[in-house]
Amino acid sequence: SKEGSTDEDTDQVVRIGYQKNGPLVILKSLGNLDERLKEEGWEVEWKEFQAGPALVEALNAGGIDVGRTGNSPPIFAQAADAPFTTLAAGKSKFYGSGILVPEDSDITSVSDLKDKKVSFAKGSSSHFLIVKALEEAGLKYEDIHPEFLTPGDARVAFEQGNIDAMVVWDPYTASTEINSGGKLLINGEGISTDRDFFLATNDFADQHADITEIIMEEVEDSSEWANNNHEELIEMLSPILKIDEASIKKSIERREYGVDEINDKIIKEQQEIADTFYQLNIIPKEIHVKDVME
Amino acid sequence: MNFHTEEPIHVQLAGVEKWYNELNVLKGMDLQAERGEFIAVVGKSGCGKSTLLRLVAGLEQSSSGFIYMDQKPLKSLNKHARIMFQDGRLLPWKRVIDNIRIGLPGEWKGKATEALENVGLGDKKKEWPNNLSGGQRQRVALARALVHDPELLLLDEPLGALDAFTRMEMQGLIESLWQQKKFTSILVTHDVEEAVALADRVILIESGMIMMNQEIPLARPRQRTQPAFSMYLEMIMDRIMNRMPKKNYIVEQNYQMS
Amino acid sequence: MNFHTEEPIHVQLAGVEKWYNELNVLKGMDLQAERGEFIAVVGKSGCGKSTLLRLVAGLEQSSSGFIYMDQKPLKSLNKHARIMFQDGRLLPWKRVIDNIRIGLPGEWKGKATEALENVGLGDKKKEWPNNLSGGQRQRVALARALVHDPELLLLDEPLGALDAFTRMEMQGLIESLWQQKKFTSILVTHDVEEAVALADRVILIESGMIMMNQEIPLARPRQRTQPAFSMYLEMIMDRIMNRMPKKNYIVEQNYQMS
Amino acid sequence: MDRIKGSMKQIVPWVVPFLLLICWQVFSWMGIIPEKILPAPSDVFQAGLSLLGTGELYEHVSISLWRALAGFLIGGVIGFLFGLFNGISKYSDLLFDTSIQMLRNIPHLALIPLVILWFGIDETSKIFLVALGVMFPVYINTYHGIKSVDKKLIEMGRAYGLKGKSLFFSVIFPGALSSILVGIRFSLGVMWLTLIVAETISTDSGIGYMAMNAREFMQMDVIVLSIVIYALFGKLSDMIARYFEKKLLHWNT
Amino acid sequence: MDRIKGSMKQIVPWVVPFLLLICWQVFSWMGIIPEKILPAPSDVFQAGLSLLGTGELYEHVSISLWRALAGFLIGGVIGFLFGLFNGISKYSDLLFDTSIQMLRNIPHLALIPLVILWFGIDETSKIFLVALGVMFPVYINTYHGIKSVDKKLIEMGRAYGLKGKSLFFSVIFPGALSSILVGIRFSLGVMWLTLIVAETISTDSGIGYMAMNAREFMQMDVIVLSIVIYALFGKLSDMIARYFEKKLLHWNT
Ligand SMILES: Nc1ncnc2c1ncn2[C@@H]1O[C@H](COP(=O)(O)OP(=O)(O)OP(=O)(O)O)[C@@H](O)[C@H]1O
Ligand SMILES: Nc1ncnc2c1ncn2[C@@H]1O[C@H](COP(=O)(O)OP(=O)(O)OP(=O)(O)O)[C@@H](O)[C@H]1O
Ligand SMILES: [Mg+2]
Ligand SMILES: [Mg+2]
Repeated sequence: SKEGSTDEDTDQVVRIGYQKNGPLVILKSLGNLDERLKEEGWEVEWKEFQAGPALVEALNAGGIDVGRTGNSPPIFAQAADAPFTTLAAGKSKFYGSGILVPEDSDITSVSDLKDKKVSFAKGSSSHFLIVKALEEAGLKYEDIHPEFLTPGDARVAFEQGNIDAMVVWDPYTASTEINSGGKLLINGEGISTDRDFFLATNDFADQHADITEIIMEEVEDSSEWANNNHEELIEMLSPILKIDEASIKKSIERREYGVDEINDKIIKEQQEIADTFYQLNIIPKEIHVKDVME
Repeated sequence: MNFHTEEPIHVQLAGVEKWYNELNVLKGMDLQAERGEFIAVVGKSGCGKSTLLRLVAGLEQSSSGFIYMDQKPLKSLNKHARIMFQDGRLLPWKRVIDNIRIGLPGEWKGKATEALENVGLGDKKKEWPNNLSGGQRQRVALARALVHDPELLLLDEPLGALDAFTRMEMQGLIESLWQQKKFTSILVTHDVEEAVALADRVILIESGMIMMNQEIPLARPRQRTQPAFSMYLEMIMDRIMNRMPKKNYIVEQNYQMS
Repeated sequence: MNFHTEEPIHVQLAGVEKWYNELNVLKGMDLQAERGEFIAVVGKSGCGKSTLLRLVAGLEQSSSGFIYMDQKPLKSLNKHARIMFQDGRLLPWKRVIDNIRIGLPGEWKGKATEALENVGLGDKKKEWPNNLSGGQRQRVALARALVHDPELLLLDEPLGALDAFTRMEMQGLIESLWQQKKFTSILVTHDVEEAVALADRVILIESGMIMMNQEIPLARPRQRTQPAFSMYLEMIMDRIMNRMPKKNYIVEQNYQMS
Repeated sequence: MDRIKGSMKQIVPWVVPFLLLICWQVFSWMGIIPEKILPAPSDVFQAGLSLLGTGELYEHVSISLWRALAGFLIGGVIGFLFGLFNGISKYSDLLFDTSIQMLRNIPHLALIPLVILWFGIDETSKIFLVALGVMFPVYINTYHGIKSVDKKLIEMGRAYGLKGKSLFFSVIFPGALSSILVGIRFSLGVMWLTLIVAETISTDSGIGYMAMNAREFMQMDVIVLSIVIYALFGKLSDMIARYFEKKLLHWNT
Repeated sequence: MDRIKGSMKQIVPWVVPFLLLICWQVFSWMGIIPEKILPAPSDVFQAGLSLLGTGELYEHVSISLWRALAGFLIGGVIGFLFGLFNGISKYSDLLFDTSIQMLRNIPHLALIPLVILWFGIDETSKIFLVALGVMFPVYINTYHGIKSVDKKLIEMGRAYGLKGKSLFFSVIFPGALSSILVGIRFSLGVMWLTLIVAETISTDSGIGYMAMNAREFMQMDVIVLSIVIYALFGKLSDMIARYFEKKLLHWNT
C-alpha cells in the first residue's frame, strides 16, 4: 500500500519561504511540520530568504507557496496586485522595535531628532514607526534627514557615528543595545505593532486549505514551545543567527511568539500603514488591505 | 586531394586596371601566360608588381578589366594559384615545419620535410619563425609555396633577402621543380639576371603599363657567362636604366637557339 | 640636441661570441672599424650578419668578449649608433613622415622631408606604411636611419627589396651622405657588387668567423666597369662560392690607386 | 559588406531588440505574458513618461551620471596607471599584479560594510565603489595591451633614441591602444553596473536606487524601465567607445 | 629580471598583501582599528577555523564552486561563440553586437525579479546569472581578439587554401588567443563576483550567501573572511589563467 501511495504523494510538495530572523525558522528546526505533513503525503521544501521583499517577490512569481514576512512587504505586494492571501498574523512585537541612539547621545526625546540623520530601511516597519513617532512628537517627516540603510549596514554607520539614530527591529535592536552602546529612545509601544504575516499564494490557499491549516497549527505549536522553552530556543537560534546569546535572550524575552487570527484591529493597523506609505509616495496607489486578508 | 593536375594553367589578363583611391597603379594590362610558361616581372620599386600578383592570386579585385584562368574569369580567390608573399607571412605561433604544412592535404610530413631540406633548412624544422634570420624566413616561405605543387605559382621577390650563393641554389631549385612539374609561373624580381636566368619571358612594368615584353629563348640550363645571356641581360638593363642601347638588338635572333 | 659630433666613432670587437641556446652563431670575432671607415659585411644567409649588427647596436648582449666604442666598452644600448633593421619596422600607426621623424630632436620637419625626397618618396609623405610597396617601406626605413646623422650607421640589407635602378640611386645616396658627414658605417648586404662599390673594406663571415677581410682601396666615385672593380668583385665572389680563383690575386696591388 | 548601405548599417543592429519588443508587446496583449508579472512595453513606456513628467527620471539619471563619471575618471585613471606600470616594469608587475588580481575578485556587495566604515554613507563611498569597479577592466586590458605591443617595434624605438615619455607616446601607447579601448568600453558598462550596488548605500536618488527601490516595492514597470534605461546607456557607452576606436585606430583599416 | 631568482619571483607578489595584513594586525592590537568594526586578522582566521571545523565553510565553498563552474562553462561557451561569429562575420556582428552590448549593461540585481520569473528560485536562476556575467568579458575579448588578428596572416591562410575550420584553428584562433585568455581571466573573476548576487536568491548555502548573511547580521569577522576567500579565489583563478597563457603562448616569448 505504501508504494502505491508514495507514487502519487511524492508529487505533493509545499515550498515554504522563511527568513532566519523569524518564527518559521523555529518550526523548521523542530522538524514537526515536516513530520506531520509527511503523514499527509506532503513534503516540505524550505526556502531561505534574506529579506521580506525578496520573499514576496518569489511568492509573486510562484517560486514559493507559503511564507512569512514582516508587516510591510504584504502591502507592497498588494499594491503590485500580487496574487496572494494572508493566512494569519503574528503577535505584536513592539518592544523590540524602536529608535536607537548612542548611549552618550544628546538626543533624549523624539523631538530632538529634528535635523538629525536617522537611518532605517525604506518601506520597512521602521519607516512607519519613525513617521508615527515624529507625528506624535509634533515633528514632520521632513524635519529629519532619512538615511535609507538595511539593518546590517546601518549598524556599521551607527558605530562609526555616520548617523545619529537608527530605527530597527529585533534582534538588531537587542544586539545594538548590548554590543554597540545603543540605547532605545522609544520602542514601538502605541505606535507600531510590527507583526509577522503568514502569506500564501491564492492558488495554494484555494486548493490546499487543509495544508495551510496544518501549517498554521504547527506554527502555533512551535510558538508555544518557543514561549515556554527560552533556554532551548536560545541554544537553537544562536548558531543559526550567529548572534551572541545575550542579544538573542534579550530579544526573545521581550516578545511573545504566537499566531493571531486576522481581525478588524489587525486590518486597521495594516490599513494605517498602507495609507501612510501611500502618502509618503512609497506605494503608487491606495489599497484596501482587507482585500487580501480574508 | 592534391589539386595539381597534369595540365598547368593558362592565365590571361585583359585590360586590367587597379586604382587605390586616386592612385592608378595598373593602367590597363594585357598579358598572357601560356600553360607552363615561366614569366618574370621586373620594374621599379612601387611600379605595381606585387599588385599584379595579388590580382592574379585573387586577393584583390581589379578596378576594371578581367583576369581569366583557363578562359574562365577569376571572381574571387584563385584556387589554382599559390603565392609567395613579398613579406613572408609566416605564422609566428607555428614551428617552421608546421608553417610549411599549412593547407597541405593528406600525407604532409615527408613533403614538408623534403621542401625544408631543399631550401637548406632541414635543421630548423622545430624552430619558431621569430628565431630565424631574415633569409631563413624567406626560404621557409619559399618552401611553403613550392611544396604545394600548384598549377600556377606566383613568387613575389622570393630571393630578395638571400646572399649570392644561396640565391643561386634557390634559383636552381625553382628551375628544376618547374621543369619537373611544369606549372605556370610568374616571378616578380628586382634582379634582372635572375629574371633572364629563369624566365621564358621577361616583362617590364613602367608607369602601370607593360613597357617591354621580351622572350628569352635560351636553352636550359643557362650559362650566365654565355654571350646571349649577357646580351639579354644588358638589353633589359639598358631599358630599365633608360640607357641608350649600345648595340642593335636585332642580333638577338642569332642567339636564339644557342 | 643633435648628437652628431665632428669626429666619427671608432668601433672595436674583441673576441665577441654569441650563443643562442645551443647555437653558436658568432665564434670569437675580432674586428676594428676606424673612424669614418665604411665596412661591408657579406656572408651566407643565417651566418650571423644581423646578429653582429645587433650586438654593435647594443640591442643584444654578447655571450663573451667585448665591444668598444671609442675604447669604452659597450654595456647597453649604443647611443652613438643608428641601425636600420632588416625588417624595416615602421610604426604602422604613424604616417610615413612621422615614422621618419622618430627620435629626431628639434627642427625635424625640413630634415625629414628632405630625407624622404632623397629616397624618392616625397609624394608618400602622408601615406600609412601599410599602404606602401615592399621597396617603398624599405626606403622609408632607410630615410629614417639616414636622417639621424649618427656617428655610427648600421645598415642591415638596406636595399634588398629594391630594383637595380633604385638600388643604384640609393647606393649613391648612401655614399654621398657618408662622404659628406663621414660617419663610421657597417653595411650588411648580400650583394657583393654593392659591398665593393661602397665599402673601404669587405668582411666575409663564415661559420661564425671572419674568413676574409679585404680592403677595397679603389678611388671614389667607383666605376663598376673598371677592371679593378671587377677583380675585387670576382675575388670575393670566388671566395663565397668556394670557387678556385682564376687568377692570382697578388695583381690587386696594381689597381690599388686607380 | 559594400552591398549593405550606410543607412542599413544603422538600422540592422536594432532589428533584434525591436523584434523582441514587438513579440513582448504582442504576447502581453494576447495575455500570454501576464501583465502583473511582466508589464507590456507600452506600460513601461507609460511609466517612463510619467516619471519623466514629474522630473524624477531626469533627477535620477543626472545624479547617477555624475557619480558614474566621477567614479569612471578616478578608477579609469588609476587602472590605467597601474596597467601601465605593471605592463612596463617587471618589478612593479611582480609587486602589484597579484594584489590587484586579488582585489578584483572582491564583490562590491560584500565590501559595502567596509566601504561604509572607510568612507561613510555619503557620495564618497558611492564614487569609491564605481571607481573600484571601473578600475579593473581598464587595468587588465591596459596591462595586456602593453604586454602585447610588438617587441620589435619597442626595440626599434629604443634604438632610435626614444625613451620614457617619447617611447611611450610614440610606440607603446599606440600599440596598446586598441586593447586599452576594449578595457574602456568594458568599464563604461561596469560604471553603470556598479551604481546599482553603490546606490543601495543611503541615498534617495540615482537610477540604481530607482531600480532597487522598485524591486523592493514590486513595481515591475519601473524595474523594467530601469533595465531598459541601463540597456540604452550600455548602447550609448558602446557608441562612444566605438567612436574613439574608429577615430584613434584609423591606421588599422 | 634574470637577477631575481625563481623563488624570489614566487615570494615578491605576496609582499604587498602580507604587509597590509601585518599593519592591520598591529593596528588592531594597538586598538587603532576598533575590533568590533574591523576584526583583527587573527580573529578572522579564528572565524575561518571554526567555520572549517563545523564543515560549514567547506559546504559553502563547494556549492558555490559548483554553481560557479556550471555558469562559467555555459556563459563562457556562449560568449566565446558569439565573439567568434561576430568577430568573423560582419552580418552576425551587425545583427547581434548592439543587442549584446545592451544586455551587458543590465545589472544583475535589477534582473533578479525577471530571472525569478523565468527560472524560478532554484539553481537554474543562480547558474543563469553566473553564465550571464561570465559571458560578456569572454565575448568582448574574443571579439576584439579576432578582430585584431593580423589581416595579412588571414589573407595568407586563405591564399594557401585554408578555410572554415582549418583557417580558424591555424590562423584566427591562435592569433586571437592571447586576447581570449584575457577575457577568460577576467571572467574567472566575474564568475565569483556574480555568485554574491545570485546567492541572494533563496538559498541557504554558498559563499555569497555566507557573505550576505554575515552582512545582514553584522558579523564583521565572517564578512572579512569571505572577502579574503574571494581574494584568494581571485588569485587562484588568475594563476590558472596564467598557466594556460604560459603554456599556449609559448611562441611569443
Ligand atoms: N632569437 C634567436 N633565437 C635563436 N636563434 C636565433 C635567434 N636569432 C637568430 N638566430 C639564429 O642565428 C643565426 C644567425 O642569424 P642572423 O639573423 O644573424 O643571420 P643573418 O646573417 O642576418 O642571415 P640573413 O642574411 O638570412 O639575414 C641563424 O641561424 C638564426 O637561426
Ligand atoms: N593598399 C594600398 N593602398 C594605397 N596604395 C597602395 C596600396 N597597396 C599598394 N599601394 C601603392 O601602389 C603602388 C604599387 O604597389 P606594389 O606593392 O604593387 O609595388 P611593387 O611593384 O610591388 O613595388 P616593390 O618592388 O617596392 O615591392 C605603390 O605606389 C604603393 O604605394
Ligand atoms: Mg612588391
Ligand atoms: Mg639578417
